[in-house]
Amino acid sequence: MMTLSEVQKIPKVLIFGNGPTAQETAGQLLDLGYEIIEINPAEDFSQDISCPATGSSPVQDYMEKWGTLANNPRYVLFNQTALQTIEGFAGEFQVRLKRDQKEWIETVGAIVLAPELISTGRFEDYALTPSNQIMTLEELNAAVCSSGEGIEGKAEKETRLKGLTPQTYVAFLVGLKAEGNVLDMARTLSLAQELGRKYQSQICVFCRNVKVAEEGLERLYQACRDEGVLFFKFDDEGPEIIRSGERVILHFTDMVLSQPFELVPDLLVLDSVHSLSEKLQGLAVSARINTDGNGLLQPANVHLLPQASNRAGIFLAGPGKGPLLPRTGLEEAKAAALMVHHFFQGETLENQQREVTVDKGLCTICLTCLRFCPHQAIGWSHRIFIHPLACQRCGICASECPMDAIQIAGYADLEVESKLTRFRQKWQEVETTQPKVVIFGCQRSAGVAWEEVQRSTFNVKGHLDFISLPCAGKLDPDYVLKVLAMGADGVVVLACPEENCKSIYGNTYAHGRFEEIRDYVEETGFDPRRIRFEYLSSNMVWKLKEIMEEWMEELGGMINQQSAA
Amino acid sequence: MNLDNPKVLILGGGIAGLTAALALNRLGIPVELIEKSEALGGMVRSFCCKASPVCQQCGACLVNDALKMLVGAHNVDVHLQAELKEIKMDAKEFLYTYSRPGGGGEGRAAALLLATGFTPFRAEDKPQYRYGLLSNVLTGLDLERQLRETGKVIKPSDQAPPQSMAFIQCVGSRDLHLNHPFCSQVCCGYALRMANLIKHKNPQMEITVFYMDIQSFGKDFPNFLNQTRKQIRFIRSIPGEISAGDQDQLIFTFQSDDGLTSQKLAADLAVLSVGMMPGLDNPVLSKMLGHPLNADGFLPANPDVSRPEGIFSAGAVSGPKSISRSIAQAYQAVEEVAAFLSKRSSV
Amino acid sequence: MNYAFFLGCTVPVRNLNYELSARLVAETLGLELVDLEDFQCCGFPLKSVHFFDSLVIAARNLALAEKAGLPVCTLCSACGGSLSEANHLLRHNAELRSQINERLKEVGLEYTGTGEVKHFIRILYEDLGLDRIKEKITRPLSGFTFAPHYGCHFIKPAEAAGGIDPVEDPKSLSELIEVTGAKALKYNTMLNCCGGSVLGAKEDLANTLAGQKLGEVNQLGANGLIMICPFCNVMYEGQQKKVEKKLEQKLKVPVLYYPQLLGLALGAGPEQLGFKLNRVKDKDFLKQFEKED
Amino acid sequence: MERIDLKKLDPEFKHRVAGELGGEHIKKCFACGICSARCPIEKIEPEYNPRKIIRMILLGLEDELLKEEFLWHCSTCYTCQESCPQRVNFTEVIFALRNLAVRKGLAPAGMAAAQNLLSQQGRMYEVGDFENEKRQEMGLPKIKGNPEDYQKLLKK
Repeated sequence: MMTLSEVQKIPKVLIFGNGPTAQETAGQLLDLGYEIIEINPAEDFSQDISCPATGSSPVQDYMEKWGTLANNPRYVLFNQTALQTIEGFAGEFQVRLKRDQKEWIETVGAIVLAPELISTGRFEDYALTPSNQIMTLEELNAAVCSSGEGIEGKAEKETRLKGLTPQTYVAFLVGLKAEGNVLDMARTLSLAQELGRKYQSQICVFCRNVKVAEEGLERLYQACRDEGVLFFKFDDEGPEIIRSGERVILHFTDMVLSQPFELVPDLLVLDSVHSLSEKLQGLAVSARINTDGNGLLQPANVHLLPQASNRAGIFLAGPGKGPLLPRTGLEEAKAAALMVHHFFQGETLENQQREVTVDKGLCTICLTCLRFCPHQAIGWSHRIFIHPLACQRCGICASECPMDAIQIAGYADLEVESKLTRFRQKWQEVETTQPKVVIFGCQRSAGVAWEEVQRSTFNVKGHLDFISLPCAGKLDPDYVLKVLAMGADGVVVLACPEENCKSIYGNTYAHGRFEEIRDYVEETGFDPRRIRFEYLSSNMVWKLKEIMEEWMEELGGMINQQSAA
Repeated sequence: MNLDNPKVLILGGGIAGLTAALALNRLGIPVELIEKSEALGGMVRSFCCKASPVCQQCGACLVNDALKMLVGAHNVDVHLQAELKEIKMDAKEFLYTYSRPGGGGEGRAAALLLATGFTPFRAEDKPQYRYGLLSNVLTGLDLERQLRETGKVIKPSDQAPPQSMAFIQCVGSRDLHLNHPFCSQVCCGYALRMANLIKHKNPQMEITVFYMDIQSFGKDFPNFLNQTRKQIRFIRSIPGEISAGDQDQLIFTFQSDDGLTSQKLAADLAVLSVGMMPGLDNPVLSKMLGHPLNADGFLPANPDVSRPEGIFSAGAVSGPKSISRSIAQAYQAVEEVAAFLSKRSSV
Repeated sequence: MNYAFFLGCTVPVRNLNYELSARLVAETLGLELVDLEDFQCCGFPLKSVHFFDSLVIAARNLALAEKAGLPVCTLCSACGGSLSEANHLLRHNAELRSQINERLKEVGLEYTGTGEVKHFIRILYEDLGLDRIKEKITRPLSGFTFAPHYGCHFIKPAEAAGGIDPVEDPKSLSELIEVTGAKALKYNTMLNCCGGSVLGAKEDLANTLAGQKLGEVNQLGANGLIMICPFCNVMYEGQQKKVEKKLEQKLKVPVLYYPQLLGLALGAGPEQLGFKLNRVKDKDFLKQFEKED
Repeated sequence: MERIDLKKLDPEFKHRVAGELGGEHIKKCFACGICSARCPIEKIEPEYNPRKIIRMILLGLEDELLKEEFLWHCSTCYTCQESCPQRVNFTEVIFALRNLAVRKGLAPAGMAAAQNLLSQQGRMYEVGDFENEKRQEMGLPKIKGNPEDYQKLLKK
């Protein structure tokens, strides 16, 4: 492992994004004294913070603050610039950028990805084409917001709403083709209210669920109903769309009256599919930054909360993680700023101070470790090195390494070996027929449950010892075979539940290896029921007790029967 | 406390307070944390793991991570069973005293972080659901505790596992009659996750969810809901009452969403998804700090609400919030404290 | 403790036993019920036809009581409901109040909102209180069980009815029954509506609703169903024969007003309490009180 | 059922009901169904369904609703009003709907009779000498009719 002295933390932060979250992150980090390079893929920053400002956020103060960012000497802005690639490790990333035809590299200590979402209208889903009568939520939002202020281009946007006069009907189709989200609903509610008041039109909102799980939205929903907005809810995809020439006819059944209706709206507003830009999705793949099931930033793993990615030094904030209200994006901007501040000036966490060594003599540079590292913390020049800031000390590389060349201080193979021999001596001294069992468990989950069980009273039917692993992924098949050879009657392997592993797949690796071990021992005639694998989180103490009380008893029965036979 | 090494007072040792304490400690800023109950971890300590078997991102295990890391945090000093007695702001500093059994203490802090959390809605205030009268009517919190302690669901009436159960959403929330016109944001989350967990443990269990609008939560929610709809019956209607059926069964009377008549459903167990209501000591805190309450009775955190300088907040004290948002807000609040302290020391 | 005694339309003509027993009980317990001769209909029947006019009529009665400086005591829950709802509405709606006073000018009255409206049972329970009543009990009715019928307008809408009882779990009438020494029955259909206001529109529907309670009480075999409103009395006593036909089962549910029950416990005889007007009576229960007087 | 064109209905009906005494909160309803679930009349006569009635108001089905006889089957027991989480005060809404029906001449016959009785004699039941004699026999005070006030107050 390179030593901490060999690595540096360049006090520069690269922020990528074209909206409020990116700007607020920049503002906060400047306040904390950092140098900022802000990359905006678009021409200028989107202003949709003002409308709908559900829940009050003083728009003017933010606008003014962001307006003054450029005067700060520690702030550099490149707009209409693309993020090509990210190389290097936490503290020293080489980011390749491209503007017009010019390409160059910036070296920064940390990166914050705070992109806005690209919204493409669901015209195909509804087999419709955009027109003055059919537009997306985003277009209507821009038209209504700007028609308020004097931004040029208002005239053109205004005409699209010219058709709206009293007693005209506006239909919103939101969260029907796919389950909705709180941003689209917040926009729909505030637009419904605004159009209702401005043009006295009868607004109809078609949706599956009215999303009100944000401060102020339930009151806004109630205000809309008070002002006459009608809500039609569906369990499926909602109204059937029929085209007859220019007219679009909605056929639907009102769920409360179980009565078929039809409506030819004067304005039809569709929601959009929200996604990352193609470019950014490509970057995530190339830089091996994990995304979630929908290709949005930050996978569904609670250990990454609030703004971490699977790679140290790279943080994620704002709508890029999923549609959210502008106000929440500002919250995440500050949380991301703190995580950057922690990275640079925070005390190194105790777990991160462990030494991880690569024995040059054994290492054959087969790059297995590099391929298996979930945190992209391993590099090689003429030899393998593990980057101390990027490495999360999970140990997956150590157990995958065919040559056992990698050791983690506190969890080295020799240290595990010495624990096992101590268990053997203990078992030899105490002559008992009761089962002798060793548990291998992840320190984050099984370790916590084990400590809690130690503090409480329970009667375990035999001898039980616990070996803590940095992550279940550190489990080495040799450990299990050795401990069985040393006389253990049973072995338990405990890992965090799937998708709950801080190192992404340490738990499923452990399960895979456990299956291999069971096949080995089965061939040798060993009763496979004497080794057991369980997914267990830190608050599943009841399951640990179940293992210790019921399973140990069964194991006792098995041993006596076997020794009797 | 000298000005160059300012201390922060945190009220509340739940997930938000703990996360904030650890984040401040990591910046080398000393913390004094006052917690009313006898243990840290707040409400999240009684929540169960909902992996079924895949993790459903409820975040309940994160409080254990925080407690584990707290052991190593040397300049966070915690006082349990402690309550703030009085607090004064003078010359950019909070002077405070707190009481606890066997003496209290006093101190000075440069900033105050409120993380006093929420109180669950009292299900007795919806008498038509007969919580407390019919033993098989539970609240969401009761179910969390059962699953947390035993990993199993049982009917309190006879300790036997139920064959059928039904959740009722929005109990106490979205309720103008009780003056709670807000969504508690977390109940759809905990109800559907526990429903999936219970269905995973006993596949033959019939589970029904009575709702008005299912709220999105976690990542990849559309997919989550599609899977859940395959094994759990959803009825878009809130039952009017729960009455006693025979052999401890419960009768739910509700307006059916596919016909035009009211119907009855019998189930062995009822779970009232109670919402997040303002902390009981919010009014006292509000008066003590000169920090206005919002219309729902929470201590609002949005910046345009005038509150004395140097006061920050995180978690459910400012409104209903999930575990993940409480953690994000703790980070946000600590960032604001760091910026506030750096600005103050440079002035 | 004196009150303007509001009889309404049905009590003084069709339910003399209710009025008689109430006056006797009031006198025995030291309550002074002042008859204001100008009191007329409370406006309830007009609410469905013309809400505003019913408020005018109700406000007129309230204004009369305000002039006499007395809180209003009502026997009928419908009157009680109509007057207290009007009182609550007009107190909180200044614009509506001025429109009402505009109309009242024609009869030289003005509604100020200073008056209060209380049902007779509520006066017994709140103003008098159980202890004072207990002192006056000379003949406890131990060994008998009576089923309380709260009715709807006595406790609902909670906002206007002054919240005497929690709407889902009322106690007042049950405790008043138990203060007489008798036992108050707790039964499933206790909070049922009598269906009185539907009688005129669709009798069969009203009878079905009333039959739910009569069926259960009959099956549980209480000594009687306790009424506190002439509307409910029409359904449970007046319609009992028809409900019997509808349920196709024999019904023998004695129906009596609460003041009649309390009167017996205070020592009065059935004759003084107008029991001869009760159509469904438990003759052997009453017989024990006859021989003394 | 044949399909109804939403545009043929009257979107103003809900605002008009909200303008009636008692109907002010009609638009607050979010169709949770608690009122219909607890209504004693709906259990006996399913045609009378509070949630359906509210929905007909909101969608503007004025004529279809006001001619319905079940509007007069509500027993005004206020259970819906006490349980409604949005304080729609549906019992008051029923009174408002009945007023609208009466104005359109759609009310059942008996209703007009009540109005006439009160405007003539100020009481629902006539109180003449026969009644007062019976009252005196039982020691009860005489009742003096005073219809003039009512005639003045209720003159059309």
